[in-house]
Amino acid sequence: APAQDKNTQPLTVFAAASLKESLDEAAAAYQQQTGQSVRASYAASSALARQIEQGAPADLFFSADLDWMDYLQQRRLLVDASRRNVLGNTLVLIAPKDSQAKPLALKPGTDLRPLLGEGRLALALTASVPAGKYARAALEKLGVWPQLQPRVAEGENVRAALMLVARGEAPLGVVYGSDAQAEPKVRVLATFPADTHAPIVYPVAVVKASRHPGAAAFAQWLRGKQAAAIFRRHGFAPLP
Amino acid sequence: MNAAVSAAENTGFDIDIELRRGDARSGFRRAFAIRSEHRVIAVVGDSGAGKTSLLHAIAGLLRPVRGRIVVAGETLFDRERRIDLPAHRRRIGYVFQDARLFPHLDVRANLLYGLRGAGARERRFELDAIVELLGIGHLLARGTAGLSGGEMQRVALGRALLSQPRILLLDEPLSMLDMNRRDELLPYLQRVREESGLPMIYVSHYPEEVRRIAEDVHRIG
Amino acid sequence: MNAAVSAAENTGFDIDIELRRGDARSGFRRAFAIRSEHRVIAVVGDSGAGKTSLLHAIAGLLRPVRGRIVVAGETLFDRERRIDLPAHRRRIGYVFQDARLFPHLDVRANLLYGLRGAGARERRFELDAIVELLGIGHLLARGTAGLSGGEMQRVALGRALLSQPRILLLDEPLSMLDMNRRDELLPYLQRVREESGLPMIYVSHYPEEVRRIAEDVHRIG
Amino acid sequence: MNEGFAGFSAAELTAIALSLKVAAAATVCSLPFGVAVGWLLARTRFPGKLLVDTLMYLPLVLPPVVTGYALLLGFSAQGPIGRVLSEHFGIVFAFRWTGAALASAIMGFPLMVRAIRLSIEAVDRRLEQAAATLGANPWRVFFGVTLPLAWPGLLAGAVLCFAKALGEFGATITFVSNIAGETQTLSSAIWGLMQTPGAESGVLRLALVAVALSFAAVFASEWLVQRQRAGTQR
Amino acid sequence: MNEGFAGFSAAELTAIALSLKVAAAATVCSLPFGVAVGWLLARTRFPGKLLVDTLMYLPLVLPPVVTGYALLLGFSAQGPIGRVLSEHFGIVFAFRWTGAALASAIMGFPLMVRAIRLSIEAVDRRLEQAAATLGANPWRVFFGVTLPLAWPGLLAGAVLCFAKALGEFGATITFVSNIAGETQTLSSAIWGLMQTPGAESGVLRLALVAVALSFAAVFASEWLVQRQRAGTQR
Ligand SMILES: Nc1ncnc2c1ncn2[C@@H]1O[C@H](COP(=O)(O)OP(=O)(O)OP(=O)(O)O)[C@@H](O)[C@H]1O
Ligand SMILES: Nc1ncnc2c1ncn2[C@@H]1O[C@H](COP(=O)(O)OP(=O)(O)OP(=O)(O)O)[C@@H](O)[C@H]1O
Ligand code: MOO
Ligand SMILES: [Mg+2]
Ligand SMILES: [Mg+2]
Repeated sequence: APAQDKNTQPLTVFAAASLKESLDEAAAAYQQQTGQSVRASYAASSALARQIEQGAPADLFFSADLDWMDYLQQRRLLVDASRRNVLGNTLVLIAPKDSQAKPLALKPGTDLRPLLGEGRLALALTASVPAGKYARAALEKLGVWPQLQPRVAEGENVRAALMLVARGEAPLGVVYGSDAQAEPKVRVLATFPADTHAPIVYPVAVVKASRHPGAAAFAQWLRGKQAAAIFRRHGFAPLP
Repeated sequence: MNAAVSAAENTGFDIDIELRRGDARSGFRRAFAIRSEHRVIAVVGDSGAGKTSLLHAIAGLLRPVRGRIVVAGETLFDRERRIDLPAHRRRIGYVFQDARLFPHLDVRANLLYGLRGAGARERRFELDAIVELLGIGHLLARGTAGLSGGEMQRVALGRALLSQPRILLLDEPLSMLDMNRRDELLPYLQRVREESGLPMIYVSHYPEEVRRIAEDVHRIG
Repeated sequence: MNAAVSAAENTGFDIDIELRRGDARSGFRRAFAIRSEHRVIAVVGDSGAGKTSLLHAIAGLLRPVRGRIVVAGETLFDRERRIDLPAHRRRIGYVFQDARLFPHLDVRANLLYGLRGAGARERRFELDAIVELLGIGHLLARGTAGLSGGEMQRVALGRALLSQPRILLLDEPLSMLDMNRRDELLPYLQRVREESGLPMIYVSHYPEEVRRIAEDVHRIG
Repeated sequence: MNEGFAGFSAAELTAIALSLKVAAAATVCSLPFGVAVGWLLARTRFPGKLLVDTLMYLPLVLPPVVTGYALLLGFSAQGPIGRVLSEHFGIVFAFRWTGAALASAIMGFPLMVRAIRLSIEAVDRRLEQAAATLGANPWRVFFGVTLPLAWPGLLAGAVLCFAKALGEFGATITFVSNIAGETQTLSSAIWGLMQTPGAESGVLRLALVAVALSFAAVFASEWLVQRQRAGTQR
Repeated sequence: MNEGFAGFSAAELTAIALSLKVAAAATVCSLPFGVAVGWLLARTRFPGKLLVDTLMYLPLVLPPVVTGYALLLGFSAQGPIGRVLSEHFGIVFAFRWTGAALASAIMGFPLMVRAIRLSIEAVDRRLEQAAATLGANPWRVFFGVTLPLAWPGLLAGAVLCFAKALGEFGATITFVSNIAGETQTLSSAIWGLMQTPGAESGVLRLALVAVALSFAAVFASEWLVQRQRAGTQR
């Protein structure tokens, strides 16, 4: 039957690169459960959104960033009703595993410079990459951005910042909680209070041009209990 | 062939050109006028007189600034009538002063390069005969890199003849050959002259050589 | 200079070598033995006999498979004694059969290339005199690309002389010159021979030329 | 996922095979254009030549994402060029392996053209003249004399393009995304692993594959150059 | 932020100036190495030559992030080479513009070496022999004959390296991050803008700057080649 055919066609998810491990696992679980295979294309959210705008064969867009999801929605390229915030995340201050630094509480005015010493604070590009934008907002809210700005090293993405800390090149870094959990060579010193930055949200939506009958179902499943367990294991905070 | 045939004369040379090389101020500029009823002529002149430049112009490798070139009744170049036959259609066998063998081909392929272009029409020179005459049989499978000066000159001569030309231009073709080889080749060139009926221009510094081959000697410069 | 001086003979040539070019099966292989008391000798031989190869070996550009090369009492090469002076220390003025001018330098810089290396010791040849003699004054500022065959040969000769050599190797140095120029240069080479006292090897196909310049003629091949 | 082979997962093997296909197609298809442009730049003068020369360097000068974005705008199903190509010739680049090949070819083009141009410029024009007097028309001169003498540059250009195609990632992922089995090349896969903490050993493993492939390409080109050289020095 | 100039913000002007500095330093400093390696590959035989040849292509074959990561492992403050260099010679690459120059030089090296090698291979050895008989020792032969004759390849290699340095981003940002005024080059700035919705016009503006810079480089090199050529064809 044609329906069967459609089912054996893989679902294509365009997903932010930082979702790779967790989404690969979730996709495998979904296929085992439903028989529907899922293939993903991981890249920067910006690249994926632009590709969808140009007619990419994506059934779902799973973004690390609200801006690019909005970008597509404004252009009427998404099935509005299918858009859901699936995951949340935390923003954490990390240090190399063998660092002497002690856990601390981040309060307005907390001076991180003594901990930095001569070194630099690693984070993602603060002007453009989501993780960097959140980090800058949080540090600004705490009133320490002006003093830290000359001392930051901005990575291509949040994983580059993570790597700098893991390698001991930077004594401190600001990354997502999920990244910190995935990298055994770093330690979390503090979690930024939720009110220091806009909520960190990973939205998903069905692409309007998709003709795959299983797209909405998978979007729904991603918000289900089984998926939530997988994402939680990778350090994300599944949203209710 | 879209060359106009001048009815007036069907043998000999009617060359009246002005050549320029390099820039206007310090470059080389000279007029040449060669008019001859004879089919085989020699061009002599001091080093730097322009002998090679003249042959280049006849072969279509150097465009005269004015004038015309008529060989055996065929107009190869005429500035005023806007005739300028491209080099590859002039069917000229040119033995260059610097042999100009193809370094990526072996000797046999060098010899055959022009033959392939010539097609089967009027085949006057055959590979075996030329190879035999020039004494280059043992070189056929060799590359050109290790050839001695005289060997290169002989291969260049063979290559030019095998392209089945209608006109032969020889720029000191025997200068690197020893007396024996020279004494062997001159009679052959004489025979080519007789039997082929081709127009020939022969450049050489040796009066004796020139006298043996040419019917008419033109001094330039 | 770490060349050993052979006490036995302080002028003339003592060459006994075997040369190989190309591969063992089809390549060129020949032994040369030239022993002469004379300071200026000619080497003649058919095209491909190995004249150029011999000069290359003396200049240090081709390593003999065995034997030795002693010129004017200086051992340039001796396989058994493991002497092999590198080319740039042999101080040999070599006029190549193919002129080998430097295309990135103008004529003047070509002429001066060897002079700079030679330093001020025993300057025998001066730029002005050489330029005058070879008639290349008008070419000094020119590049080498447009030079005629004879002009190239003259510049190459001048360049070799100006490097203030202790030995002169001339491979058909006049082959592209007209009779007038040749008649002018031969006496000069004779004068160089007399006044400089340099050992010279002269390769040419012209018996007359050879007779006028060399004291001793060696035929090879 | 299926079983893999020699320690590589099925997805990795697919990426390797895809990379080979993409690199080979990019090299082979751009070679004629590289030769043509190389010849034009080496042997002709025309107004705007300097501009063409500069534009050719663009893929080198701009960050790859920009080149990829430009390709996306031009060659996607909606793009002006992409639409014409797909409607009239049935050629589709968007989100296909062919698009990855196009991106690689464009990124490698400056390298290829530079090598070819250098070699053509080094060919002695006097030999081309000699060929003309032997009756060879300009085409025969080009294919019989110029091109064979520029052979080392041709091979160097091909190897540079092939190597670049293996390593190209930024333009490719921006243009055709990173879809497993379709547009996920070796480089994209390596990049993906670089995004994963603790996957360094996987990166190393795949990087070694890339090295092995490029070794094969370098080896083949050196062999081809040697062979021609040996042929002419007998 | 201060006032900008000609429509560029102060930060952008800083990035442009930095890019020029980085590209110039990368080109100038790698040229001697490029010439040396080009000569070795063109003119000598040694065991393992094929391997060296292949390894040279590595920065081309691997995704730039991998090269950047390798540089980080080797040349960072903690890296084995970086530590020695900073302790004994006071040379620091980590998080400095010098690191950006190093990354660019490494990325451009294969392109530079290929061009130089091709040109050196094309030099007629008979001219080198002639120079030797005129008393020139091997050094004088190399600098007086070989190198001037390989001039077009040298310039082509330099331009390729310069252009690549302008466009290089992946290895640079991985190795030395993106620090405004220190390591934020034009390419990083462009890349950053690409990540922002609606910043396309900014991308275009900065891309035009990159094009203008490369135009200047291409123009200068063509001029230098022409000048030498004119000098030899008088
Ligand atoms: N580009 C140029 N600029 C100035 N002079 C040039 C240029 N090209 C050639 N010439 C000069 O033109 C003259 C004629 O050269 P050509 O090669 O025709 O002489 P030739 O008679 O064949 O001499 P030869 O017998 O020595 O071979 C020479 O003096 C040469 O230097
Ligand atoms: N690589 C090679 N393989 C085989 N034969 C070679 C090789 N290189 C040179 N030869 C041969 O060595 C011989 C000697 O060459 P050489 O140039 O010394 O001759 P020559 O006496 O100077 O001749 P000519 O008077 O024609 O210049 C020639 O027959 C040449 O073909
Ligand atoms: O996953 Mo991101 O786009 O590096 O914040
Ligand atoms: Mg001449
Ligand atoms: Mg010889």
